[in-house]
Amino acid sequence: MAEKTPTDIGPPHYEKFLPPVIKKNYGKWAYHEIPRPGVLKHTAEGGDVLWSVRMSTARLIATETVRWIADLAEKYCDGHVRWTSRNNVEFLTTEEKNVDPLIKDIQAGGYLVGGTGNSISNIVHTQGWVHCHSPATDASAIVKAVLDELADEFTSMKLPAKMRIALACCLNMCGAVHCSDIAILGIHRRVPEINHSDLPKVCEVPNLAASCPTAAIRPVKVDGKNSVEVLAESCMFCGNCYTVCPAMTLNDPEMDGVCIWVGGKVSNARSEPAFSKLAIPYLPNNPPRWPEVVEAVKNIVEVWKKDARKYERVGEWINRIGWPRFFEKTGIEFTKYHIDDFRYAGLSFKRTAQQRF
Amino acid sequence: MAEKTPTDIGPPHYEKFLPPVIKKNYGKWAYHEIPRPGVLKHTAEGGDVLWSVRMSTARLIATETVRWIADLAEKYCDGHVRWTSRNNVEFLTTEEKNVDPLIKDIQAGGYLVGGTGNSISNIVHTQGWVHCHSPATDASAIVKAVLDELADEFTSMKLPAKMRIALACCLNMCGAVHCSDIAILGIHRRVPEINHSDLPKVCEVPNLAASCPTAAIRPVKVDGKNSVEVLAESCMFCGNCYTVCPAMTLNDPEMDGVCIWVGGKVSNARSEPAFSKLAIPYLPNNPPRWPEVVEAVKNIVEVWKKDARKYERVGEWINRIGWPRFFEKTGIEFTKYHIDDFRYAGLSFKRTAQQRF
Amino acid sequence: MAEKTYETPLCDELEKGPYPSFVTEIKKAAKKTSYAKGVLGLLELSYKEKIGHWKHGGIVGVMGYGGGVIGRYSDCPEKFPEVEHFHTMRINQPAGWFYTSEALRDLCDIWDEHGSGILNMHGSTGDIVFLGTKTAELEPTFADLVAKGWDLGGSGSDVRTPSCCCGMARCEWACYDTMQLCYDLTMHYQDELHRPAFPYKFKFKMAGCPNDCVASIARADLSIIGTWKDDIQMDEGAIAEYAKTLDIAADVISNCPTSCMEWDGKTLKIDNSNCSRCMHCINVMPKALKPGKERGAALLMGAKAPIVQGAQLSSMFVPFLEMKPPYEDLKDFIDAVFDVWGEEGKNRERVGEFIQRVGMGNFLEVIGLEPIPEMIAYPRDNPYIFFEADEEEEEE
Amino acid sequence: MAEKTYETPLCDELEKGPYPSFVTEIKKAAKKTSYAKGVLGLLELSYKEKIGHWKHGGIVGVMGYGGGVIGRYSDCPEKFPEVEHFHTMRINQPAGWFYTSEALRDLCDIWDEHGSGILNMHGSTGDIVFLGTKTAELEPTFADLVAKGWDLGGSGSDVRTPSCCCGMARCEWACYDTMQLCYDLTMHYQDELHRPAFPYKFKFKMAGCPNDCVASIARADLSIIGTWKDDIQMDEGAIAEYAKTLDIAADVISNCPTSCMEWDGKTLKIDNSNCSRCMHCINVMPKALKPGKERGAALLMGAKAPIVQGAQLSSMFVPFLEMKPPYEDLKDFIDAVFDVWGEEGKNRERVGEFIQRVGMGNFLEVIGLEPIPEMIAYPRDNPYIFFEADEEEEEE
Ligand code: SRM
Ligand code: SRM
Ligand code: SRM
Ligand code: SRM
Ligand code: SF4
Ligand code: SF4
Ligand code: SF4
Ligand code: SF4
Ligand code: SF4
Ligand code: SF4
Ligand code: SF4
Ligand code: SF4
Repeated sequence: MAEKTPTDIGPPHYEKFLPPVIKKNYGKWAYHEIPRPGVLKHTAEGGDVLWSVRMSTARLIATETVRWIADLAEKYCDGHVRWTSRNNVEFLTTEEKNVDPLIKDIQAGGYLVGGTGNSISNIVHTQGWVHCHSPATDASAIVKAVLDELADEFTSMKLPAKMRIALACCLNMCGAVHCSDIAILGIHRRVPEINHSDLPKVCEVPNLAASCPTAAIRPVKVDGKNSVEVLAESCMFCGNCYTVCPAMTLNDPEMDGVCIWVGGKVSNARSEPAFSKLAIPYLPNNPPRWPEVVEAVKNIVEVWKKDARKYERVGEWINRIGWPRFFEKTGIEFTKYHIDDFRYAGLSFKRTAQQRF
Repeated sequence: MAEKTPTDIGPPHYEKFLPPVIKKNYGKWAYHEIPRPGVLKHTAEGGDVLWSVRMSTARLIATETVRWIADLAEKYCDGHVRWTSRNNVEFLTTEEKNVDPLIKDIQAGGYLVGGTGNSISNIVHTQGWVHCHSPATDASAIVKAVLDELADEFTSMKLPAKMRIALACCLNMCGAVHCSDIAILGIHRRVPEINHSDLPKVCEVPNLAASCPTAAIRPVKVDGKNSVEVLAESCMFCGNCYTVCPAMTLNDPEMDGVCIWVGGKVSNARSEPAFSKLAIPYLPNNPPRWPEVVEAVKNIVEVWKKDARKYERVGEWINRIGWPRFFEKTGIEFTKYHIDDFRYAGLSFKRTAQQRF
Repeated sequence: MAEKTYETPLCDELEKGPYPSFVTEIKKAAKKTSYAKGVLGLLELSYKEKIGHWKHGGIVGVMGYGGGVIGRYSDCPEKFPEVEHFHTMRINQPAGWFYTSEALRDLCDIWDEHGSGILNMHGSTGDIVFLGTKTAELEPTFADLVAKGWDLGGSGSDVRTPSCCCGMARCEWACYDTMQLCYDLTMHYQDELHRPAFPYKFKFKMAGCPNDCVASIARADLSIIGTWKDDIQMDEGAIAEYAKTLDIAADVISNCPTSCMEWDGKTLKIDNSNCSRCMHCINVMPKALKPGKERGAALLMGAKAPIVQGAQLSSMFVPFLEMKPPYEDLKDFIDAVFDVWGEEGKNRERVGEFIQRVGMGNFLEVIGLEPIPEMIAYPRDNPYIFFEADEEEEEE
Repeated sequence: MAEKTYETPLCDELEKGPYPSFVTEIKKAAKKTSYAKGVLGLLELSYKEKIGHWKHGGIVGVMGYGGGVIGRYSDCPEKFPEVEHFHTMRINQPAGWFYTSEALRDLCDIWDEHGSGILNMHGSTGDIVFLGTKTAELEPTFADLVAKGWDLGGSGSDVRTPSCCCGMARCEWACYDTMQLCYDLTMHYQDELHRPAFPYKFKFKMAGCPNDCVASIARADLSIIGTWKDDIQMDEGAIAEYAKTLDIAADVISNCPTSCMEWDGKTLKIDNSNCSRCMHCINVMPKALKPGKERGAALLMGAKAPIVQGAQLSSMFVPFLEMKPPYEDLKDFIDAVFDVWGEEGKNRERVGEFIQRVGMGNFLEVIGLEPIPEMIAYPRDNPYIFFEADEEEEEE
């Protein structure tokens, strides 16, 4: 430790980790098939074949499990394995005969095979109560509870289209939550509690006041010391003040909770990428398994599954049937909170006499 | 004049002015046909027929012409006539045999018959230099020059769809200019000239400063008197300050001019109502016949006429082919001014990888 | 009147060409009135100098009214004394712009006597605009108008002259009686129309169906647009007739925005539960298709021109309301809006801007309307929700 | 290490059910490390109290770097002394997340020795996240990582760890070599990655085609998305094969967003000049259709999460750029952006927000890019144009 560690070496070069079949056929893949859920078969121009077996994980993973994955990779894939952009594991083998035994071993280990094609893949999520300082809800627990309920949709491919669910535990939205078919978002609902004695020590009042997007924070003197006050009716609980200043806490056991968003997407396939829109403004935090949230997500998945046409992502389906029908079919209550009143508000009003009865 | 005139009597009741065939068939019309340009034939459920002959006017009209219209109405329509929402005149008769002679008389008087169906109807416009105090351009002259060029499209029905052109002489946009297939808009391009000696007498500085949407106006003292200054780089020449305060003039012979907008619509038919979008940021004021403006409008009409599908309004056509093609096909130059930088700017950026080559 | 006639070579250029010329109109009037001579001269100067020659505003009017007259003074009265004053008067048009020759002559007589003999038929809001007279003529003109049964329209921060499409008078698609409603509201709100007491102007426009032939959705604070709830009426025989000359698949079906129509070459099917009442198919086949029988209107609110925060289109508030006199529900709605906007609107804040400032949700609460998804194009996509304290309490 | 094991009835509930359980993972780690025991205990408390138990931030790191470590302290160290410190380290993943078993074991060995034995595979930005250790272990962990060829990723106001889809390694649609570019940029911007000197974070993500399997358009300041210029490659035989099992009309043609495809039951025609490169038809018929041969990438910029002014998606800047090492044009573009945003961006202002603040037109001018209509969804609809003085001069 006395010696200075070299810096700026960057990550290992990816080539070191590529299986030979990939090195050989790099950029020369011809097409792929999905012979069964969780299994991709890529065929190269020259005829070489690569089998990928996709396995679920909780993302949060013990070294013991990673070592077990390494073992499986060695057993079936000459040590080659990768992770996907949604935290699934992919075992890579050229041998079709390895596929079945590999799957058996995976399942025996308590993990699932699936997440391909028109399925629900892993729920992309964030740290929650496991690590972060600003969560309005937990991440991993909700993800686990929801996916337990929807595991069948991970291991099969019976949906109209891909279903991408994501969770973020606060409005910072680590992850692409804002463009998901269904997004679960932790949300605070009370005005920051100000620790007037710490505040002058830990933050600068002008910066803090400037951090508020609605100008709800005003400098005041409290007991002769510099501090701030929050205009309650101007606060929409975004938490930006807390990011800037630890003396402004929003966390609250009873007021925090979860909201649900629908209809976003990222791909450019068919329709353009789109933001998710508010479906349910608030559901309570109900650990450890958040039954209200699980129910809400399941309901949306089921209604969509039944009603959507082939290849219709959630947002594309809603665009076809219209938002009034979405609320009708899902039975979700429409409230004034659904109506935008932030920066672009007016643009989301229905500016046409076109309507269905 | 000594006696007080009664007030609040309201307009005459419309029933007094309705022809008998309308009174009889009020709310009982079955269908209409457009047997020829400028002629509507409405058939009632019971079989009664009403012929409407639509005639152009300049909107600005002499009593002499109105009396002539009254004469014609008496000659052919038992004195019944109406104006349309786009300033055309409609002669109303039950007698088919009156139609031809009426049209001949109208044409002999120097007026046109047309404006129905898929044609260019009259250009809705405003006061301009004839009457208003804030125009950046004239209204009536440009309208006359453009319609002279496009008169054939008024008297025939050979366009893909209706074409609604409108003109407003300043950003106040009296009329539905902002939702027109083609809009011609007077625009200022220099910072208000401040009359510091009048200013304190004719306006209140705080109101004036508050009137500026970009906060470009700041209170200052000039020669000890209250006045304002304008931050040149923050001014986008909207003229709101002038509306509030006559001491802030924007009119300028060389800097004022016209911009051209396309693709708006009002009806809910097929697509939803839509705003017009900027096509040409600036064309000079070139009285009395504004050849650059005439050319620009004609070009857009012609390209659209050639390229659009049946029933495709300008905006619907552009939505199908995409804006890059619109600029390509019309040969209009795309500039940084086309890119929105006002309130909703980001939303008009191309937020997708979908694109044509 | 004054003798002087001005040289107007630039104006004269505008007498050429096939479309009716406003210069020709002014010249016709100039045979009778000096105002018209003056304005032509002044216009010539504007064309020469590329700039307007009217001064800013000027408050003039008639006794008892705060609106209806726009004051106007030339900035070069020394050159054109005829138009030193050139005020316009806005005369409330009859609903649907129907006239008799007699009524037109009454108006002409009055204006030839008291003013320039030039009119706008009509102003953009819909009024008959008497274009140009002097202050001293305002009261006499008004007295003569009233004597013949006419009244002034709106200007300033008041209810502006309502206008409407011809509706049931001449159109088979009118889903409610636009002209009757226009007249009714005009009479009902006479006080609000003549005596500006609002934060800013308020415009009503009524269209009988979603074709919106008065452009109400683009330029009325309250746009009342006819529509229907039940199925489109179909006449199968007439459809068969159209099929002979019309490419129903290309021209009708493929233009239906909701793809709710089917055509197999023989039978036309409409999934009315998905029809968005856009009118296209009805427009193309007026003999075969008609709006349904359960008719009424949608109320949309908030359209305006761009100044200051950008233009707005009206947006949906009430998807369907039966439109029967005395229109009590409608008037209750309007009064609720006037109450809150009249009270809390800022100076020069249109109702559409007001709604955006206070938030649509809050606005609905105050006027007592349930929020429904029909009011929005899509729910919010930002997570900045102003949860309310009392509601939160309830939920615990 | 510490002996204490906590009762965790609530956590235990989360071991039930078919999906892999993070609680089970933590318990596995808890067999080896006290950190894992502690975090489980603390989590149990959070489930009981419905609130997090971590304090705000804390600046810790390794020598020579300004990023890569997120400091974290428990707010109840008296109850859970094992996690009084619980910092995470972000380790820059290999491009495309490919590993060998050996590499994985190296990482596990290091983390079992120095930390909690819990990882995130991977963090939302793409890093390998070592989840929880104490300050004193940071330098030793780092030294061991470097010894095995690993380096830290980004955090704070720096270039964040770039990430990419597997691209040419395992996908037939990759229009450029995402992994190579990812590695190249990561190495090229090592200084910017490790030493925060920007107004705020800057993220790169590379997707090989418009399917965008790394969600780059939603969450990268610079989204580099593969595309092609020429015609979609077609294999007629394979199309005929698909036609046997696939309803090409319904599943392919009618989903084409530009309606640029025709299918008569036998021949497939694509009007490539109207194809918007959406990928749908290719996705559905991977054996028959392929992106064209003239391949490259589009550069889109500005995506971010909602704080503060609302979320943004990246928007088009360069419709097409060939993507060949050493990627000079791309780096010139990036450097131009870093220059102006680095200089003029406000504190905590992402590049997308910066562009909106200064105006896209002005921004383009500064970075030296021509404005083109491909950059916009539609031209401005408000008339508030900031005409520039010098340009006006020119026009006279
Ligand atoms: C492995 C992975 C890339 C990686 O480098 O890790 C990947 C791999 C493939 N994607 Fe993807 N996609 C991967 C994340 C994504 C994402 C990003 C995300 O989910 O966050 C998207 C954007 C999702 C969105 O729009 O919200 C994505 C949108 C697509 C699409 C477009 C789907 C659509 O119709 O909207 C396709 C096309 C298709 O599936 O037909 C596609 C197709 C594919 C193909 C078929 C490409 C190929 O030929 O190899 C691969 C197998 C897909 C499958 O699972 O059925 N991939 N794909 C990612 C797997 C994530 C996982 O574990 O579930
Ligand atoms: C007379 C008038 C109403 C009035 O009370 O004055 C009127 C009358 C009719 N309109 Fe209109 N429209 C009239 C202004 C409008 C306007 C408003 C405007 O132009 O400012 C619109 C909205 C335009 C827009 O979207 O920007 C309008 C959009 C329509 C449409 C929808 C067109 C579309 O496809 O978008 C129809 C349907 C059609 O023509 O098939 C329509 C249809 C009709 C019909 C066929 C209705 C009927 O069955 O009687 C009438 C004859 C139309 C014709 O001229 O071909 N009318 N119509 C107005 C004549 C104005 C003129 O002199 O040109
Ligand atoms: C006469 C007329 C134009 C015409 O040639 O037809 C007109 C003329 C003026 N309008 Fe207008 N507006 C006229 C219809 C409109 C319309 C169209 C409509 O009503 O359907 C609009 C757009 C819709 C709207 O209300 O937003 C319109 C939007 C404005 C505005 C912008 C208001 C806003 O909220 O953005 C102003 C500025 C203001 O009020 O200060 C304005 C202001 C003015 C003033 C009073 C100038 C001023 O700044 O004080 C103009 C007097 C001109 C003059 O000297 O004659 N005028 N004005 C129209 C009224 C005639 C009539 O009563 O029939
Ligand atoms: C670890 C990680 C979440 C995870 O569980 O995976 C994470 C965790 C945090 N993020 Fe994040 N962000 C992580 C990916 C993201 C992403 C997704 C991405 O990079 O693709 C986003 C959305 C995209 C974006 O950049 O906009 C994201 C948007 C934010 C923001 C909002 C930034 C904004 O401009 O709106 C903040 C707030 C801030 O920067 O002050 C934030 C702040 C934070 C902080 C540092 C909390 C804070 O306020 O200081 C979190 C530390 C949590 C902890 O204690 O571990 N994090 N953060 C992700 C990084 C892991 C990695 O390196 O691989
Ligand atoms: S979403 Fe918020 S609470 Fe969750 S990890 Fe990111 S910053 Fe922390
Ligand atoms: S939570 Fe957001 S809105 Fe509320 S005071 Fe803090 S910064 Fe302002
Ligand atoms: S558009 Fe402007 S200049 Fe023209 S009449 Fe209206 S307010 Fe006057
Ligand atoms: S013209 Fe508009 S932007 Fe310029 S100073 Fe006046 S109010 Fe402000
Ligand atoms: S708006 Fe409808 S009802 Fe009124 S005239 Fe136009 S088409 Fe007829
Ligand atoms: S009215 Fe419009 S939406 Fe309804 S069936 Fe006809 S075309 Fe389709
Ligand atoms: S983004 Fe395109 S190239 Fe990359 S993995 Fe996905 S489908 Fe393949
Ligand atoms: S890529 Fe998309 S736009 Fe192009 S032909 Fe295929 S489906 Fe149509």
